[in-house]
Amino acid sequence: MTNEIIIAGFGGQGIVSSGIILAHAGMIEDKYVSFFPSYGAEMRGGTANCSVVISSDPVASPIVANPNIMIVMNEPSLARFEPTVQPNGLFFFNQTLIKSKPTRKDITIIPVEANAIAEELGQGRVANMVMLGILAKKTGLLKLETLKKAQRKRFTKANKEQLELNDKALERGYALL
Amino acid sequence: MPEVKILEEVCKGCGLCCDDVCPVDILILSPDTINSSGYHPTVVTDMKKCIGCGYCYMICPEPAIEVYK
Amino acid sequence: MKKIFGRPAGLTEIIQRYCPGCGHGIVHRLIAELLVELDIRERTVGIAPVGCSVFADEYFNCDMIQPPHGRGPAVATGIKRSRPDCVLFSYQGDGDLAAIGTAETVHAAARNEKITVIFINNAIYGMTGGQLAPTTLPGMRSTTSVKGRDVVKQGYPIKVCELLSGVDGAYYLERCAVNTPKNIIKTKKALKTAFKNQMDDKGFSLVEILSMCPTGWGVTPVQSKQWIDDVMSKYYPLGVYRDRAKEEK
Amino acid sequence: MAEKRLMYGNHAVVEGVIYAGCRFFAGYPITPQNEIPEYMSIRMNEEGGVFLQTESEIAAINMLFGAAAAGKRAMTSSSSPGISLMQEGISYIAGADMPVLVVNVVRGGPGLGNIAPAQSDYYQATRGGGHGDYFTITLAPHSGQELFEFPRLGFELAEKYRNPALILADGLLGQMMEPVEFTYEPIDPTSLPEKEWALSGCKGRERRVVRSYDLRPGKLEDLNRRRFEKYENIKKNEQRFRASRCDDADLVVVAYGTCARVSDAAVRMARDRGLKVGLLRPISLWPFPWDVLGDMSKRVEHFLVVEMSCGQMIDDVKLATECRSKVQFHGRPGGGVPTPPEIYEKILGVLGGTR
Repeated sequence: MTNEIIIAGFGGQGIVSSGIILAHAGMIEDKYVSFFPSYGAEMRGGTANCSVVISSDPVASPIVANPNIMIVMNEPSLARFEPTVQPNGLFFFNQTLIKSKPTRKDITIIPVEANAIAEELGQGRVANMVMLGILAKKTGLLKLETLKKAQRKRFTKANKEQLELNDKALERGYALL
Repeated sequence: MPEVKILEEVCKGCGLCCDDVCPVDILILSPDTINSSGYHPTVVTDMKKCIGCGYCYMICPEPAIEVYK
Repeated sequence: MKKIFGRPAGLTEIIQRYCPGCGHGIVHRLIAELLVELDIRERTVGIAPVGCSVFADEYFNCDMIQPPHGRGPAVATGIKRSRPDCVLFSYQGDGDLAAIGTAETVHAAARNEKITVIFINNAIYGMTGGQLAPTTLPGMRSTTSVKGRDVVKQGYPIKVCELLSGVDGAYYLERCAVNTPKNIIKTKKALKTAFKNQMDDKGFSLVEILSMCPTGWGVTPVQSKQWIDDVMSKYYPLGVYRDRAKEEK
Repeated sequence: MAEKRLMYGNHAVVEGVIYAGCRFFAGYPITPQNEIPEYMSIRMNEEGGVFLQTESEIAAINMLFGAAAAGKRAMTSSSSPGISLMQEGISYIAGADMPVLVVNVVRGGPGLGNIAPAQSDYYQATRGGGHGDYFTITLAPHSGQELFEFPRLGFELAEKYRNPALILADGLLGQMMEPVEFTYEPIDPTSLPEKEWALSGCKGRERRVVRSYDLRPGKLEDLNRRRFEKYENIKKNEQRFRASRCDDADLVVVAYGTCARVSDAAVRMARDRGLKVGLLRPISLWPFPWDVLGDMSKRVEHFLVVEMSCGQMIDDVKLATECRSKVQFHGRPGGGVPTPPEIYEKILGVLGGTR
């Protein structure tokens, strides 16, 4: 089974971090994983996206064109990435910041009040953690505990309070379903 | 008494040492000797005048000049 | 009788293939003398250039390397950074240093790379047959400027010491000549300073040497020596252009 | 178990270089390999090595020439346009028989091209690249793991044969993150033996000269012939490849680097549907694994070459198979990366046409 994931949003929303945490969590669970950032000229436009592959087989290409799991964090990314999702794919979107509605009928739409929940927890930028939490629950792909470990591998310089807040955000996302 | 020795086979006959370099003016390009490379090497006209200043050695690009004291 | 002047042990026994009256031989000998006098021959690595002195790797009695044209300072950097105890000299002509290798020269100076650069300026391309050099004087004839260097079409010469004076990293810059015994004595002193600076771990030292190329200039050796006094050193004034050791005092 | 880290390919190269005992890097920034000099500057500082950000790729490769001549392991990295600038130096280094390691994280070309992954520098890498008769040992990693391991292999081969070695990666391999296992202990640079040809000052020995020229009549011819004897040895000893599912194959896909990993997925798709398809992945691009392909061509009817270019390695496949098999091509130039279904379709096309 190969899961091909794209995470898209603004620079600053923790897009790259989310991708690396997912890949890291996959690695901890002994799966084949890859992470691929959008880079160069594309990065300068303010939008960011990255591809993550988590698979039971060696990863062929780390570049995902048609994800079966999509996380969309902002409005521009909705229009850009909705058409790319595989039929029957999962489409997580950040309802707090995105006013339009996805229109596809052949995919599973999962609206998440990611930023609203993050604000409730006291920090808007943990919205990405909320997303990873719900993704883990919905897909069963990764354990919540593994994500908690993985985020510590990513944020090696963060203080204890921040790491615990991240955990909380993961838990809140996980508990949404 | 200082003495200048010209290594005839090494000398390319450029004449840099002969011009106004020698303060006692005892070096000339030999009009009648010719070395195996076809150059007229420098010769000493009057060794007794040599003061051993080494200017000839200094300007010789090869170096084809030795100075003894 | 004791030999007081003669071929120094810093030179190999090979007879040099330069034209009669060429200044390269004089500079080679000065370097070779210093290798012995400063007792550095056994820890020196010399960089031969491309050009007439391409065979310098046969003439100097020390380890030598032959880099691509103009890249001497880069190769010297690689060796010096790998073996800081070695003494590096990069011997370069005007095409090598001031045309194709301008960037390598300027940046080695900017990094204050602890190497000694010996720059032979004879205002002409010798080995390739007398073409225009970056240092060819305005109006001076070469095989690619047969009517004389036209500065409108061919630009102006590059004054290397003046150029590098604008580079803060350069530690020591001096322009000398080898056309008279007096100038040769000064050149040797400058070269000695340049080597000493390196031995004392001070920094980038470059000695520019106005040198005769009678063949390339189309004159006799004796005329070539005079021309440096009369013409060349007027355009390229001799003297110290940077001496941080003195400035720091 | 060896330590496993999730790493960028470009960072894996850096660790590989450090683990190989190299303490000399010179280079100039160019996308998509900037993470190499960035991370290298940190690591060399930690390890007490030399890191030089140079004025140009030309200067960088010549600093390597100097460092290698001084007997030290030295490496640089760049991407396609920068590698073009280095070709002068690589030619001199090959001509002086010096070992250096050059990493090319290939991007789309020609010219400024783009910064997307490509394999269009294959000719340049495997045909010498600069002027004169010479070759560079060329290794093609296909994963972060190999990006970590190949610097050591590259240095070992470069020193064994006194020849420049090249690692030909691409923007995808450099930019992706994958788990990398640190499979061996780092080499202590001071444990590496002194080279008997290194320039270090002639104390207590004859002076040494490193040069690439010889103007004496006939001597350069002799020198080049001797170098080609060395190349024959390399060809005999160092052909590296991985063959999978080739034993009963009707069709063998030939692909290296990124294309190999993508092709591997396509081959798995084909096998799942009962098609007899295998994959040959050249690891050394020079020497190319001519021998195994030559043998295979005696029983395999079809080869499908997949490259991120308009077709360069296909020439070597054709040379190796000597017209015994049909050689077809699928390529994506200018930054395109093929997908497994795309290659699978091509496989169907090739096999379908023969049924």
